[in-house]
Formats: sequence, structure tokens, C-alpha cells
Amino acid sequence: MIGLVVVSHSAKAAEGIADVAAQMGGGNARIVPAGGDEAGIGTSPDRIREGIESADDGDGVVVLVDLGSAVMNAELAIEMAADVPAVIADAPILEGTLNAAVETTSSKATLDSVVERAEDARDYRKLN
Amino acid sequence: MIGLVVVSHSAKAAEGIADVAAQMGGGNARIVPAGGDEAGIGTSPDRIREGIESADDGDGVVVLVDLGSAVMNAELAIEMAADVPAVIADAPILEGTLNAAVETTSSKATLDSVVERAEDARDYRKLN
Amino acid sequence: MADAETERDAVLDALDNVAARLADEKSYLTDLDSAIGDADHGANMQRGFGKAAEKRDEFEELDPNEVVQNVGKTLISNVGGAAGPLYGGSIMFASQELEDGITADTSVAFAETYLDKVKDRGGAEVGSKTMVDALVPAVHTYKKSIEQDDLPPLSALAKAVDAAERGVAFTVPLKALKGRASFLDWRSVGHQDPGATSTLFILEALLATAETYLDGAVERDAHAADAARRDE
Amino acid sequence: MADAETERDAVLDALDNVAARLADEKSYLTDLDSAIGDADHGANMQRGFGKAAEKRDEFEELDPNEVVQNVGKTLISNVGGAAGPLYGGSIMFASQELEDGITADTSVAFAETYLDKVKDRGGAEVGSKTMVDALVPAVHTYKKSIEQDDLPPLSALAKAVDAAERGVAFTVPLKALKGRASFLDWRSVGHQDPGATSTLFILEALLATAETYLDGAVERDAHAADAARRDE
Ligand SMILES: Nc1ncnc2c1ncn2[C@@H]1O[C@H](COP(=O)(O)OP(=O)(O)O)[C@@H](O)[C@H]1O
Ligand SMILES: Nc1ncnc2c1ncn2[C@@H]1O[C@H](COP(=O)(O)OP(=O)(O)O)[C@@H](O)[C@H]1O
Ligand SMILES: [Mg+2]
Ligand SMILES: [Mg+2]
Ligand SMILES: [Mg+2]
Ligand SMILES: [Mg+2]
Repeated sequence: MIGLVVVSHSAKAAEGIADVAAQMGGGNARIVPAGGDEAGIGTSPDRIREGIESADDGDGVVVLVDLGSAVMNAELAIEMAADVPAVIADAPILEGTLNAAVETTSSKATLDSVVERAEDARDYRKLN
Repeated sequence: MIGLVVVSHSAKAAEGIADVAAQMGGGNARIVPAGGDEAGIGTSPDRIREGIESADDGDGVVVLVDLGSAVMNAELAIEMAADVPAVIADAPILEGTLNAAVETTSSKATLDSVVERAEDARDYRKLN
Repeated sequence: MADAETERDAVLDALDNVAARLADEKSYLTDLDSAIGDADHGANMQRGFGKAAEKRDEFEELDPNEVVQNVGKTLISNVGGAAGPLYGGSIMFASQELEDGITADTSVAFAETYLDKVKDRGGAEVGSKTMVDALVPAVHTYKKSIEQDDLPPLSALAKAVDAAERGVAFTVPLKALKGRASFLDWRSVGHQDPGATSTLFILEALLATAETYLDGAVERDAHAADAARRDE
Repeated sequence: MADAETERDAVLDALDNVAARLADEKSYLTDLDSAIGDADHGANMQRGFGKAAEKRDEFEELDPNEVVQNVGKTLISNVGGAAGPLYGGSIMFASQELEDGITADTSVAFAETYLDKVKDRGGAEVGSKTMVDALVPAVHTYKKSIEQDDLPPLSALAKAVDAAERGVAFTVPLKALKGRASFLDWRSVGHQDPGATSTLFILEALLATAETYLDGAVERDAHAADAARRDE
């Protein structure tokens, strides 16, 4: 199953987003929060790399990010975890993680389809 | 100053998002997390109403939401807190809260301008 | 109906019956929600209506419309999920239609206002695979039976229950467009909607209550009966 | 340069000088970042280069390019923020250009590879109001001074520092298009970019180090000097 890593500047936000998404995936999705850094608010390439390695079961990992430096650290982490096929989704972090979590539990899921579903969340409207 | 209320299904996610956004607003923004419900994952119209009332200093409140039922409970809460001018932004919750937090610290901020900045976050791209 | 006291008793009995029925169906509703949601709809409904039923003593002091309003409020604070604001908020809002008592006409007004509020709050239309799919046929049938066909309310309600049952069955082959199930996209097809089902159970409990308070032949629609649920 | 040992000493001294300079400028950089960011750039840079400088003993065992690589790694894990992956990741990556030692040519290759990586990682171009605004003129000037004008490296580096200084000044009137400051939109105009400024300080510390290791007239560009910083 494709794994998900949630990279927010806040460790709490990453955990909370993973909690909500875990429910969307019916408890079956593999979702690892990797938020915050040693100083508190921030992101850490080492934490993200560990997240990627633990989210992967061989099928690869999609990484969801919040701000700019989360993207850069996620890229670095992906380079460091060179054995794991991992891609960053260009998606709003919470909404993208929910969509992605549902998709990972589909028997037809691929890295591409998970990224695509995550990125679909950009078009998600909340008000009628 | 216009207040912000962050309504996620996860209390942790709401708090973490508020933490990241507080930093974007240079520590000056009024941001109140109102996530989760008594059972854990969920949203509570009572909590959201309290959040709206405490975020308001007279200038009104913009509410950021995650999933469908957060929207409905936020609407109910806004009806309950009838004295507070409050609007829901149709925006990704984390990205919208960050944008909105920056805007609320502008001397020219209005309810409309804060909603608009929050909704601009729909077009925010993370990868180059 | 009759005097305010009888109306209040009827409302309180209806509340008890609805709460009891939803408690019975808790695990069934949860099973439905586990297929296309987060497996909490049974617990949500049982908890919310259970809390409301526990307030029976408090409610004895109130006018019938106030009882309904307070049931709505209690649901808002206790159901949770999407069902909380939809059921609770709409019941609370529609209770204003019962200010002058519960009659055939005010019950139609209540039903319509309730439906409008659910649609407005949730943005679902018929075909979105939600409680609206049970509600629309039920409310339309109820209104037409009373206003056009001059049926007695009990019979109109029985027809409405049949209509809701068809609505529930209708949700099975649809793709969910609203609520949590919509995240599943095509995978939601082939599953019955939990909220439409709980709407049917509530209507059935209301019908059972009405049978002890109202006279009149109960004309039901033979074709619809029991279609939705037992086939699953 | 000369033998690997002298090169390693030069790199280690450069590291010390950079770390000391950034420690001196910590509060200045933090002030800049508090105007258009989150007031951590001073602490980030000081912490990251401080940690790297603390590893001097460890680094004594390594080849010069390995020292540079390990400085990058240390920055990646210790700077934090956007500066961490930009400085750390790009230094680490560009260190491969120094595998055959540190010469005028390999230093140009290092500078270019470093610049490309920063641009690639962050997506900023000249005018985005980032460290790229200091880096591009510095790297272009360095390369041209060495490759076209045949200036000695020390002089080329001095010119590069002047160019970076102009770049820093250039960031003031711009609207930020990348990084945290871009969230401020128009409100970022009129403020000097912290990352461009720390880039300048690093280059100044490298120049100071080079002056103790390299010979050659130091040709600086009179007009640029001291423009950026003290006017603020
Ligand atoms: N936007 C909506 N409009 C109408 N009904 C909805 C909407 N969203 C959800 N529902 C109904 O709510 C039911 C789910 O309720 P419940 O499980 O209690 O809430 P949640 O989905 O938040 O866990 C669905 O089966 C559906 O009938
Ligand atoms: N995408 C980017 N490309 C190039 N430089 C950037 C980018 N984002 C930020 N920077 C640089 O990083 C500096 C801020 O660094 P720092 O304060 O340490 O990180 P953060 O903004 O995450 O707190 C900015 O002043 C800018 O020069
Ligand atoms: Mg549910
Ligand atoms: Mg739920
Ligand atoms: Mg900063
Ligand atoms: Mg920072």
C-alpha cells in the first residue's frame, strides 16, 4: 500500500491531519506525520526522511507539505531516502491528505493516482 | 482586529494550524482553534460558537473549516453567535488560515479582504 | 390534533419511540456507515436522540413546538458529524411551524421547512446519495396526500414512509456527491446511505406513534414496502 | 591553491570566520527577518554554522571537499527554516566540484553549481527578493573576473562581494515573490531581505579568509561598498 507522509511546520498539525485522514481511509491507510523541527515550528529533513522510510512498505510514498521550506526539506529528504520511490503532491495539506488517504485504500492505487487525487483537492469547494 | 477561528475535525490540527499562522501574523493575529468534539474527531457547534465569541474584538471573525460537517457546524455556530459578524472562507484550511493571518495584521484589513486573502490560497502552488 | 397537552404527549412519545428505534438500529446504521463513511452514524444518532429522550421530564413543562425546538438543540450539541447540524439544526428551525399547534396543515409546513433547511444547509439535491433522497419523496408524498388527496394525516404519513423507503433503496446505486462518502467517489456506488436510512427509521417511529394518537385508514403503498432495507 | 592540507586549513578557517561573523550579525539578521518573516534567520544561521564550526576536530580528518560536504550536511540538520535546505543542501551538492582540489577554476564551478542548486531548490529568480539577488551578481562577477578578465581569485572574490552588496541593496525596493516574506505581498516592499544579507556576510567572511591565504591585488568596486547595509 502506498504510504503518506504529512509535513507541516507544526508537529501537532501534522498529527491532527494524519488523525482525520486515517479515519477517511477507514483505518487502513498508512499515514505518518512528520511535522515540526527541534526548535518547534519548522520542518526537519531528518524527520521527514524517517517518516518516508517508515511509511513505505515497498509501494512508495506520497508527501504532503504546507509552506515553502517544507517543500524544500521534503525534496532533500526524498534525495536522502533514495531507495524509496517518493513524490511530493502539489496540494493543500489537509484536504490533499484526506483525498490521498482514501485513494491509497483503493486496490487500483498507484503513486500517480494518489498524487492526482491529492491534487484534486485544489478544486474542492466547501461552501455550496 | 479581525479574528480567525480554525475549525478542523481534529483539535490538534486546529491548534497546530493556529500555531503556524500565529507566526505568519508576527504574533499579532487573533487566532482561535476550535477543533474536535467531545467524542474526539469531529466538530462541535458549541465549541465553534465559543471560538467565534472569543476571537471577536468587535471587528468580526473569519472562520476557516476543513470538511463538510465543519462547514455546517460553523454555519450553525455563526447563527448562534448572532452578535458577531462572522463569515466562512471557502479556502483550504491551513493555507487559508496562513494567508488570512497575514491579512488581519494589515491596517487596511476588512472582513471581505481577509476572506479574499484566505480564498486566494486556493491558487497557491507549492512546487515550482 | 387536540389540546396542547395531548400534542405535547404525542411529541414526547414520538421522541421516545424514535430514540428506542435508533437505539435498536445502532449497529445496523453503523455497519452502513462503515462501508462508505466513518462508522459512527449509529452511535451518533443513538447518542443524540438518547440525550433528548433523557430530557423528557424537562420537556414536560414546554409547549409542543418548544419541545421540538429543544429536541433540535439537544441534537445539535450531541449527535456530532454531519447528521448533527442537519437533523438538529433543521428540526430546531422548522419547529416554528408548530407554534400554533400540530395540525395536518402545520405538519405539512413543518415537513417542508425541515426539508428546505436540510437541503440548504447541506447543499445536497435528490441524487446526491444523502438523507435528502429519503426526505424529498416522503415530504412530497405527505404534502400531496394531505393537500391534494385529502387523506387523513395518518394515511398520508404511512404513504410518506413508503416513499422514504423507495428513496432509501434509490441511494444504493448512486455515487455519493455530498458528505464523507463523496470522498470515495465511484467506490460509494452499491452501498445504501446511512442518513437516508436513519431518516426512514425516524419516519417509521413517527408513524407508529401517530397510530396511537390518530384515527383513519392506513393506506400504504404495497410495492414499496420493505424494499430498501431487507434486500441489503 | 597549494597542497590538500593547506586547502583544508583554509576551508576550516573559512568555516570559523563565517560562523563568527554570523554570530556577530545574529541580532541584525533577526531584525531584518522580523520585519518580513518570522524573526529567526539570525538564530538559524548562527546555530547552523555554529554546529558546523564545533565539528572542526572531526573535519581535520577529511579532504577539503569532504569538509565542505559535511558542513552542508550539518547545516541541513541544524539551520532550519528555508535557509537550511537552501544553504545546506546547495553547499553539500556543490562540494563535488571541489573533488580535485580548490583552484580558481574549481571555485568558479563550485559557485555556479551552488547558485544553480539554490535557484532550482527554491524556484527564485533575480528579483524574487531572496538570497538569489545577492548570489547571482556575486557568482556572475566572480566567474567573469576569473574567466574573462584573468583577475587573481582574491580580486575576483572582492569584486563578487561588492556585487553581492549591490544585490542586497536591490532587494529593498522589491516585493517578495518567494519564501515566507511573499505572504506579506506589498507590505514586503521597503525591507531588506535577510537571506541576501546573510549571503553577503558569508562572502565577506570568505574574502577575509582568502586574504590570509591568497596573494594578489584586491580590486574592489568603490561604488558598491557599504551601500546596502549601513543605510538601513
Ligand atoms: N451535505 C449533506 N447534505 C445532506 N446530507 C448529508 C450531507 N452530508 C452528509 N449527509 C448525511 O449524513 C450521513 C452521515 O452522517 P454521520 O455519519 O452521522 O456524519 P459524518 O459523515 O460526519 O460521520 C450521510 O449518510 C448522509 O445521509
Ligand atoms: N524559495 C526561496 N528561494 C530562495 N531563497 C529563499 C526562498 N525562500 C526563502 N529564501 C531565503 O531565506 C531567507 C529566510 O530564511 P529563514 O528565516 O532562515 O527561513 P524561514 O523563512 O523558513 O524562517 C529569506 O530571506 C530568503 O532570502
Ligand atoms: Mg459517519
Ligand atoms: Mg463522523
Ligand atoms: Mg525566518
Ligand atoms: Mg522560520
